[in-house]
Amino acid sequence: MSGRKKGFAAALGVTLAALALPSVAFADVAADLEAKALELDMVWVALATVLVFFMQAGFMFLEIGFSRQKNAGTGVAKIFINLSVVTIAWWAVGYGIAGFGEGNISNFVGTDGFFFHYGQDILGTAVTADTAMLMLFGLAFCAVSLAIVWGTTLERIKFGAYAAFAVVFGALIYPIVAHSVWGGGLLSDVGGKPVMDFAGSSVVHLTGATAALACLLLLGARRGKYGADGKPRAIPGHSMPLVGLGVIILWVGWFGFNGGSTFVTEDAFFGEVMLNTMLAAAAGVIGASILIYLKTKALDVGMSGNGAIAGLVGITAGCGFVEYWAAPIIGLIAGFVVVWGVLAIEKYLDDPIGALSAHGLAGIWGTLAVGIFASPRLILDGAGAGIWYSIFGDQSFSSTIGQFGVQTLAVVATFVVVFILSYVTFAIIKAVMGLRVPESEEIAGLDISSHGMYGYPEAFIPQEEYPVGNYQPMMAGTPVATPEDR
Amino acid sequence: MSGRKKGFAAALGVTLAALALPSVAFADVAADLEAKALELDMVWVALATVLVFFMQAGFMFLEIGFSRQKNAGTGVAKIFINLSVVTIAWWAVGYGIAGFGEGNISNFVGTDGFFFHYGQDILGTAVTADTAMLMLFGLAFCAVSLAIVWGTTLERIKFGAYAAFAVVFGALIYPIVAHSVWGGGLLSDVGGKPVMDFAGSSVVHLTGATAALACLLLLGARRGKYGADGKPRAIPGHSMPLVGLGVIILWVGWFGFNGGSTFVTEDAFFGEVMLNTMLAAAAGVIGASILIYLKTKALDVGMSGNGAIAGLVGITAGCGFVEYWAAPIIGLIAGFVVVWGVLAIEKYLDDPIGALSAHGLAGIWGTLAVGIFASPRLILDGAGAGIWYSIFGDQSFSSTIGQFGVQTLAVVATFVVVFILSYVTFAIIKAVMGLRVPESEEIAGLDISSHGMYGYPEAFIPQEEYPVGNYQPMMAGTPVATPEDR
Amino acid sequence: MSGRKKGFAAALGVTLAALALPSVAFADVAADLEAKALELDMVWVALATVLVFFMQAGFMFLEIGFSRQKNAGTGVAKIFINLSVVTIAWWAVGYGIAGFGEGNISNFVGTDGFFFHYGQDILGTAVTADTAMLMLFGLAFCAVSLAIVWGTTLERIKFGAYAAFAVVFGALIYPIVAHSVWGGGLLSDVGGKPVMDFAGSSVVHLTGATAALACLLLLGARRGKYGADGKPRAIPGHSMPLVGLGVIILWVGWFGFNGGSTFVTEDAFFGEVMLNTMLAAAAGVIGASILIYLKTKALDVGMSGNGAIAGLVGITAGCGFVEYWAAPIIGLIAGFVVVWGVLAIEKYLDDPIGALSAHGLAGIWGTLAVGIFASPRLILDGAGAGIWYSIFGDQSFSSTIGQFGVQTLAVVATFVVVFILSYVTFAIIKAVMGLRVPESEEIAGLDISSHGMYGYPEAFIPQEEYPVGNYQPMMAGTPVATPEDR
Amino acid sequence: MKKIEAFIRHEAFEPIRAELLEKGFPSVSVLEAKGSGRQKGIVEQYRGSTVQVNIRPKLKLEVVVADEDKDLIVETILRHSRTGEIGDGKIFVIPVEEAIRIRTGERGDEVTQTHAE
Amino acid sequence: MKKIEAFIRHEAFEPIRAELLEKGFPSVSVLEAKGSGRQKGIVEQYRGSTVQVNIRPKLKLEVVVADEDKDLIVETILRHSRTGEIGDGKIFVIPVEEAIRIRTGERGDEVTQTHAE
Amino acid sequence: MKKIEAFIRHEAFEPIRAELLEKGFPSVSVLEAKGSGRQKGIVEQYRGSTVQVNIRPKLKLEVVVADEDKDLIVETILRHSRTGEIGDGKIFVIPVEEAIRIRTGERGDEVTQTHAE
Ligand SMILES: Nc1ncnc2c1ncn2[C@@H]1O[C@H](COP(=O)(O)OP(=O)(O)O)[C@@H](O)[C@H]1O
Ligand SMILES: Nc1ncnc2c1ncn2[C@@H]1O[C@H](COP(=O)(O)OP(=O)(O)O)[C@@H](O)[C@H]1O
Ligand SMILES: Nc1ncnc2c1ncn2[C@@H]1O[C@H](COP(=O)(O)OP(=O)(O)O)[C@@H](O)[C@H]1O
Repeated sequence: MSGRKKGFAAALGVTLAALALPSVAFADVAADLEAKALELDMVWVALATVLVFFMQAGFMFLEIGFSRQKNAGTGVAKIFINLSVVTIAWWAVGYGIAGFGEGNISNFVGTDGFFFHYGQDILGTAVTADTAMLMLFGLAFCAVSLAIVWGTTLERIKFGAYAAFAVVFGALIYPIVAHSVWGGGLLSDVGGKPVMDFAGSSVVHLTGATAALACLLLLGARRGKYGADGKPRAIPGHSMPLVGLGVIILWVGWFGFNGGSTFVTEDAFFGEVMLNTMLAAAAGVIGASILIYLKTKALDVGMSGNGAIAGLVGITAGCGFVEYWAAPIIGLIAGFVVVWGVLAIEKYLDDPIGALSAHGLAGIWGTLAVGIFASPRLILDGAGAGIWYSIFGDQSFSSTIGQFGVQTLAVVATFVVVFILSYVTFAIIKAVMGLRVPESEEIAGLDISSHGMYGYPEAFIPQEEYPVGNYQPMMAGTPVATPEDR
Repeated sequence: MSGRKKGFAAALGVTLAALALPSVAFADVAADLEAKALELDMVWVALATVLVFFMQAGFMFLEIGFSRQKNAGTGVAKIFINLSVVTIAWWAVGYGIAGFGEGNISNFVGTDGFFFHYGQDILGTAVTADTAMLMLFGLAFCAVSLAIVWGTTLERIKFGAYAAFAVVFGALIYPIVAHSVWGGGLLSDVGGKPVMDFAGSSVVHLTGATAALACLLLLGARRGKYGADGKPRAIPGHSMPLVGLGVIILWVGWFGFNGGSTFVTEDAFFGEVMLNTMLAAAAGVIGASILIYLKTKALDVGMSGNGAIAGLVGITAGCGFVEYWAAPIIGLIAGFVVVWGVLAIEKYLDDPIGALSAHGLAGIWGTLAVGIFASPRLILDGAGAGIWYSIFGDQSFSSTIGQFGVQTLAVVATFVVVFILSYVTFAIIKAVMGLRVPESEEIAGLDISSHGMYGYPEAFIPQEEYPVGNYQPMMAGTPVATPEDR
Repeated sequence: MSGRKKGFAAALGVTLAALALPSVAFADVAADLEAKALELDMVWVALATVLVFFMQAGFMFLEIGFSRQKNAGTGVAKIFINLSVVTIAWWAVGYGIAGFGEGNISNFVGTDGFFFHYGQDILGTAVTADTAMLMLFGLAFCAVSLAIVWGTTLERIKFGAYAAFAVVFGALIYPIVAHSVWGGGLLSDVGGKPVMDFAGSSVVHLTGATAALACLLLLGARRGKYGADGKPRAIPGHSMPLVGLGVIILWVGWFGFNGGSTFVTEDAFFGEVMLNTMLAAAAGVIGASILIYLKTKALDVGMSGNGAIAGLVGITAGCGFVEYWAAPIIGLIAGFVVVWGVLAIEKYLDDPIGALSAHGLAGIWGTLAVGIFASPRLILDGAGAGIWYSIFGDQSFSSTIGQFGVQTLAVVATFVVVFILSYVTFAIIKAVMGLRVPESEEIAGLDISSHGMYGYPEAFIPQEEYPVGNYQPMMAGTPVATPEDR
Repeated sequence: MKKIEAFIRHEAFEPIRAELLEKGFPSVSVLEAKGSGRQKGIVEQYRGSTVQVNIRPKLKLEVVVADEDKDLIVETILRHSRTGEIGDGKIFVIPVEEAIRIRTGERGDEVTQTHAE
Repeated sequence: MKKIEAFIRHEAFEPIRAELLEKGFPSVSVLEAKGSGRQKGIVEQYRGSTVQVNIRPKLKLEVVVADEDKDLIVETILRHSRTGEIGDGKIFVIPVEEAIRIRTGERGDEVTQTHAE
Repeated sequence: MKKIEAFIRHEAFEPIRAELLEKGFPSVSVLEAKGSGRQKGIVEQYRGSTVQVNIRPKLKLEVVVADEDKDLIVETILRHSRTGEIGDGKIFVIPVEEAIRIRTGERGDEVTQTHAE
């Protein structure tokens, strides 16, 4: 609440006064309209940014819900610290490395824009308020990608690892990938064809899941996950309602994640993106639910939720490139992929929330699906449409298969680069400070061992030990009228 | 994150270049402004859509909070499946039946727009991105209406019924009602007067509650709800905090539900709508809280929340038609209605969350209240103002009472049509696959019986049976310094 | 969903028709643009309003999470009633007292605008829809300030006190403070210099915390908080996940709280505000986490969350006045302040969620920090920049130190006025109806004693007493294949 | 005096309590227990894996009465807790040497249940 | 040896535990129980309907001691758990035939409480 | 008949249950308990203050068997629950006068565990 409103009113006053001078005034109106159009875009991006930041709560509750009670509090602290560290890392270094500006084209990484500040010259353009808005939107994406990393690591990782990796991830790993696709880097022009990843099936989700895999390989499974026979045993998370909260927040947040990736409101194109997003999410739920039911005769709640996420991850690359009919197909297959992936991976790797499948495999599927379904109407300049349009339309196979190849390359390149960087980083963390808590702390739970107190104290501390007994509603309620004592 | 930004920048560049040619340029600027105005409307609708989809989380937690622990997980899966199925049903069929386009006027149902796709010709207009945005907004409303249906059915319904009914509801039942009022159907012109239901007290809420009643009549009460003496006994839901979460999410989402129903930002009229919404919700809480306190000497938490919802449902029809002073009156009475309704209905019907009262009775009240309080300043073309303005203003009684009649007709017609269609649908479901789980599954809880696992596993599975014992914080915390062992 | 869309389409039609008459049309386009610009502002404010109302859920869960299970339900009812009462109070009286209109300048309180209604003449300007939007935004702020008040009072206050104080706070206390800084009142011009409090570190947060202190002094500590030795004992709240939910909702809501305080979208300035907000929140988490870890060797989850809130409160005054580099500094120090404050205050006063520190001390720090860091580029007309710019820049010390004095005065004046008004109000409440529940009710918990039922019934009511036993999954799951019975 | 300890199903408790109250034995205690016996455990599903639960929730009822009332109590418990399905539980009788009412400090047979005072 | 079983109010536990520790009896166990007796149940409100709760939460304290220590334990429990209001609970004494310390395998009176080793 | 009551660590339960089942003693009960003994409590942190927890979670195992099986049960429990660290717990043996299988009403030694029927 400031005095800035005056400035605005004054500006409008000037506009009106200028009406006396048509030609001058006309240029003013056109310029004003341009200014307002930019503001409208930024309002849209601001809305999207808020939604994407809210997704942090989605990851928080997905992870907490899938953990046991003794590890519920650490998930809260993790999100706080992680989001905070990555914010500072992005502001100081990461945004510069990601280098979204025009001038960065063809570079391996961005070279300017560190310690982001107002008026800063980034390759010839001065930072203004709308630059800040876009930079914040980029941070929200980076934070989502980072949040995905920890899905495989629940219930046994050392807390310090969160902060340490967040620095490297926010300053380097994610920015390198983002630059390569969205910042005019190597993947934005592969022999003339750009990788098409509208909102980041590969850039954000596969990146996060790949780092998650690297960490898991160094960390190992939770105690008790595999029986003496080597078979996986279920370690049920403690709260499906919290899982539900997480999934719905992610789902809703994804409207910002995908819709906001239009950056502009031009032609209300975000409407198409959002409808595609919804259709794929719905189909993802349906696909995953059907498959898990067929496999186990039980409609697993968490798998249903994973299906929603897989559908969303799957459509993330294509949400701005495919027609509506393709979205449910992409989502349905993503729903199958996540169930199949969880069941297959579970045999060897302990991924408590299914991040490898929901973000990794579905991210790969989504990136490739663009090469299958991208509509000629919507593709980027220079890109080829999806293979489908060679089969059922008039696109040349050389163009569509070429694009499919580019999409495949994006997947492979992202996986290899992120895996190497992440593995090295986690290996260093492991060597320097250790990656896994001692067995006694794993048994006791991370809450009490890392944070000094349980996330649900009353589930663990006997009521008798509370400063005030909690259990004696002596005067509460109306006494029952029982037969007179004898 | 796409290359579309370039397109936008280019478009603006053209605009500026055109300044040299005033008259051409002028037409361009006017057209650009019109385009931007539409985009602004769509940004507003997009915000509202996101808020209305978020309401699914509101229903999720309202229902889960009012259920027992053993039925907490199924509420999560229910929302996932339900929202997903209705999405596909709406996209394929429902939107077409709802037929909001001009060309559908006077039809019983819409006849075009099935399998919604870009460029599709819907009665002469081609589908563009903004059509998609509005179609998605319509879906969000349909999903809200469907979510209301299940309020009466908790803790005993077969899971399959959710999916089966969602198909019929999303493809037919809701679209028929929506078409009749908002699509230019029969209720949009009753002898020259349109039904006034701004955001759906009747179309959305009464519809949902009526289907809920139909289902309840076929389903029966929960085991143990009525004692041997036929008197209702309380079956307390397991978590008031989750109820609170649900209510607040619904409350906040309602700003999108009502505010977004303006569709356009013209004159910032949504500001009036939102303020009315807030005033009524507040008064609803106050009304319900006072009445339940007077009746039971206890300020029931859930009833307070029901009051908020009733206030919101009550103002939903009138939010764009009444003055601010009327909103708290409508809300207060809605708050009374919901408490009175719950207490009265409870005697005969087992409605665990009070959906019949909060959405049904309050929806009826809200629709009628428009006939009492609609301001001459705000009414639709051809409609009569509220009766109030005949008593204290200059409106003719014939006009206001006529309008009240139309509002009453809307209530009756909606109830009858929806009840018949829903009852038949549920009766078929019951005949084909059964509507209610066996008694043993009801006792065990739907989570374990329908989903294979509890929603809160640690509340049911003994800690000793976990792969790793959860209970031994042996090394955690500092040992107490006790007197030396003797 | 109304017929208003027609109006809009018609308006645009007129615009286009007018193209034939360039000069007339030109004025039309300019006027239309101005109208659309206002609508865009109001869409922005509407988004911000929704976010700020959502913060009520943040306070709800922060408080519930920090309470014991037996007091979990009352936190829900509290938010409902409190928000409702303050809504009516603000509408009827508070908004008028706050008097944001121009005509109120230099008055002690606003004098017009009571029982807010459409067309109402407020000092010469008629109320329109956009006035309603801004009035609603103001209400959301008032409701936040009120929510802060109760942080110190958990687990022992009489429920009636919430409603009683809400009337006075919403009608008088908050409006007086808001008027003085934002309504052209005494603090908006102190010897020519305005207090700079962009979104309310002092106006909203210090005000709430000061009332919280007044209440606490009259209420006393929870039973068992202080041992026989006078030393504080921990009374752990029951759910860190709910605390996490609360903090994240507040964090996200704060983008609306600070960003919306621009009121206009001009130059997308909200982008700067939002980035500052994020940077400070992140630094707040880091500061608080480091300090609590150093002090106790445990990374307290709640303190981490308090750090986020302190960072946010700290930047609230300065978010529109400081450069990006200053935001993390302000946040970091706020993070230190909150930990230090909680540990220091805990020795004497029982503040279960740390409101005195997170909102009070951090609010003071934030208000003063403007006097240190305010950038010459961003300050209000007539204001002095921060002292920093006298040391490292070209600002005169007389100006910057003068401004620091004004900021200090704002803190002192706010504290004194609010403390006196609140203390008197609470003293009257105490005298008339009592402020604290009897000891037996405190032991039994407020849920059962004030609301007739536990917030978590199954944690207190034995399963055997439920109408239907909850514990017998007899047919659920597949029977284990055990060795044949002998 | 005897202590009758019975492991029963949850749903049997209320009828037992009600009948004992009516017959003049208002004083009983009950504890949550889990047990195994002839009744088998169950296998539950979670994300495609399984967890095997070998023990089932039961209630442990404890009633201390004078020697002569023992049979009446046992009979009452038997009547309400027998379903004929496995998992019905067991009753054990244990000797008690002393009983003291805390409120008054009284001792002996009479304090086990509430008698006229 | 005797096992002293006492049904007490929750708030009585800590003082009892503390005094027993001081007197050289650090070893006690406690279980959550619910019971009825002279103390009546309560009726609770929910959405206008009621639920009747007939049993109240209690703690069950169990202490095994040598025969000669029994009276001291009973006395300590009585002192801290008596409020004079109904619902104070009962103490029962039950014979124990054998006691074994798991850690060492030792048996007999001495293992019931921690003695010098 | 004897009732063997053992206060043990949670992790000891499953191996004990499994071995007893194998040896022909499928019938056991278990209750959540908390206790103190030589094992010390812990101090926990919360927002800079502390809370002292003096009792630790334990399981109370209860197995009723014929006199002659007692030693076998005790031995099995000892084998699986001894870690050698303090906090391992205790075993107590208590006389039982009568045992009744609710499902059938049978009485006597044979009902304590499931025998061929
Ligand atoms: N010998 C025993 N010792 C301790 N508890 C027992 C014993 N026998 C039965 N129980 C308890 O009784 C419950 C039911 O016993 P179960 O053997 O299933 O019944 P049934 O008599 O139908 O075979 C078990 O879960 C266990 O808690
Ligand atoms: N004979 C008994 N058998 C088992 N438990 C008992 C018996 N008598 C009392 N109790 C336990 O003691 C608790 C308190 O007993 P109550 O009769 O209310 O106390 P009072 O001695 O004041 O009448 C009961 O809730 C119950 O748990
Ligand atoms: N005399 C006793 N009476 C009741 N419970 C006991 C007794 N002795 C031990 N316990 C139970 O056994 C648990 C472990 O005993 P503890 O003394 O720590 O083992 P240790 O044998 O290693 O000294 C205690 O927490 C308590 O629950």
